[in-house]
Amino acid sequence: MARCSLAGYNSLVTLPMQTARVKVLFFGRLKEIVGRAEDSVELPDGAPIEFLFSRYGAAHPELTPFRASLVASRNQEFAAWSTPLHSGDEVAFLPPVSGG
Amino acid sequence: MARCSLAGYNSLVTLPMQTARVKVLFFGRLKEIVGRAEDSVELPDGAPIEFLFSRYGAAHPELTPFRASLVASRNQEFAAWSTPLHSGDEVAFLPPVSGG
Amino acid sequence: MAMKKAPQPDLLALVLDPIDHVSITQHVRAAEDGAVVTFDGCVRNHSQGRGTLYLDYEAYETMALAKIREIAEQLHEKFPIHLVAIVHRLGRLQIGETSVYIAVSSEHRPAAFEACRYAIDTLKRTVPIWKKEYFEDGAVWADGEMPPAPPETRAANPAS
Amino acid sequence: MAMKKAPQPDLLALVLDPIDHVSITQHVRAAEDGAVVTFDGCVRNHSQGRGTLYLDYEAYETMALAKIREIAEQLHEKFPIHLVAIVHRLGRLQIGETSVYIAVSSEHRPAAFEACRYAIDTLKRTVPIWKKEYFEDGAVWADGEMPPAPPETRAANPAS
Repeated sequence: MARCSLAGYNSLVTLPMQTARVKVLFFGRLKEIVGRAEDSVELPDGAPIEFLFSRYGAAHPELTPFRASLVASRNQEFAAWSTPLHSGDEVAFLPPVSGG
Repeated sequence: MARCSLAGYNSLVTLPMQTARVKVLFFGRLKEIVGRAEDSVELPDGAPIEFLFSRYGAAHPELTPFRASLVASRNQEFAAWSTPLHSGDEVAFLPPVSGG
Repeated sequence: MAMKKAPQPDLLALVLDPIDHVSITQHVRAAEDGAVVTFDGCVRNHSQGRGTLYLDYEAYETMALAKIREIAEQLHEKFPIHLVAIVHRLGRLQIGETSVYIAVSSEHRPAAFEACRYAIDTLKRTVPIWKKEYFEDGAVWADGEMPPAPPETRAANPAS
Repeated sequence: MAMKKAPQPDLLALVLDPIDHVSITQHVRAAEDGAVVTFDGCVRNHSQGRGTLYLDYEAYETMALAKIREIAEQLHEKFPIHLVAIVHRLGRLQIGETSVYIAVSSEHRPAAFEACRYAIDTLKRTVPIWKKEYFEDGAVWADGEMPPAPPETRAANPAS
């Protein structure tokens, strides 16, 4: 299965870019900034979580300062920012937790 | 105030030997051996707790093997076996504690 | 296929209603146990010198429950305990109400103490729950702890 | 004479009736507290491989209560806690019943955990209480712990 690079897909490849639809969740302060608890977005298949966050950062610059204090999750597991995303994945950006 | 030696009082001293009346308490196994929870005894004033225990040991030889595992108390405080006793004191021989 | 081992009847839950300490404690307490240790996390009337009015707790519920289940599994692996209950409340909590209640039973006391402490310490670091504190003069999301994230790998490696 | 400091309203008691966990826990729990840790010592249905029928607890009551008060004082000195309750039951206890219940409240959880653990560990070493265990085939006084005794001095020195 062909995958695109992050910068775009290779125009020499004739297959269309594979896209992935993922669910994105926001909590706490991030939910207040983005203005929603849940989103569904399309992105290049295999794009890392970091790529997805950058997109939200572009739309909501107030998010960017939080990046260093966030942990990402994919399908309810903590995940590295480099984790590639595929269709059906559920991603969340988790502020420092304060339960208990 | 004249005090007797443990072996008896000095017959050259004309004062009678001072005696002390103390309350003695038994718990757990010791209470079963001695057959009573409480006793009131007279002994030479200033005699150490050890002296009192030896007396009970003479009357109840089954007590003697317990000596090494007992702790003594005087007036509700743990006390060295060498602690001297005086009238009104409350003494107890405490088996290893097993509360909780 | 092997039969699945019957699950331990631990009590692991996120709830909206007030936490019932008695029934949760009874859940873990059996005739074979010599010790039950409980931790009750309550809403304090103050935080960092400011008077608190109330708190709102929210969670990434599916993940929070999965992480709580992981904690229970770890307790059974690490400590000779019998049963554990971990119940966290969500929504608006008033002063004095219980936000989290943990009960651990064991034959001997060290395991119950150590497991209960491990449970709340781990919960506070790893379970995605957040609290917003409301004061007379405003509200803030509480400072929290960074959960341990997996190490980064090289940027996603496009397959060819 | 200096006014005596008002005593901490700690709850320290020896009781004959079943222990009421709820009221004891409520006793230590206040709006300023963020944590309450409790220890419930229960009568196990077995001891060293033998089935237990019931237990009899007896105490040197005046001294036991004095030692329990000392433990409470130590807790307040050693840990930043708010209140403590230590209640020990005496007499005949059936399987599953609580023999000792300890509750400690504090602003932050480490103090409550450490104080509660310190309290039961110290109680088990220093408070003159004994239990006799009844089995189907006999009864024994439980193996216990030797309390720390003051060092011996030279044999009593007769004054002249």
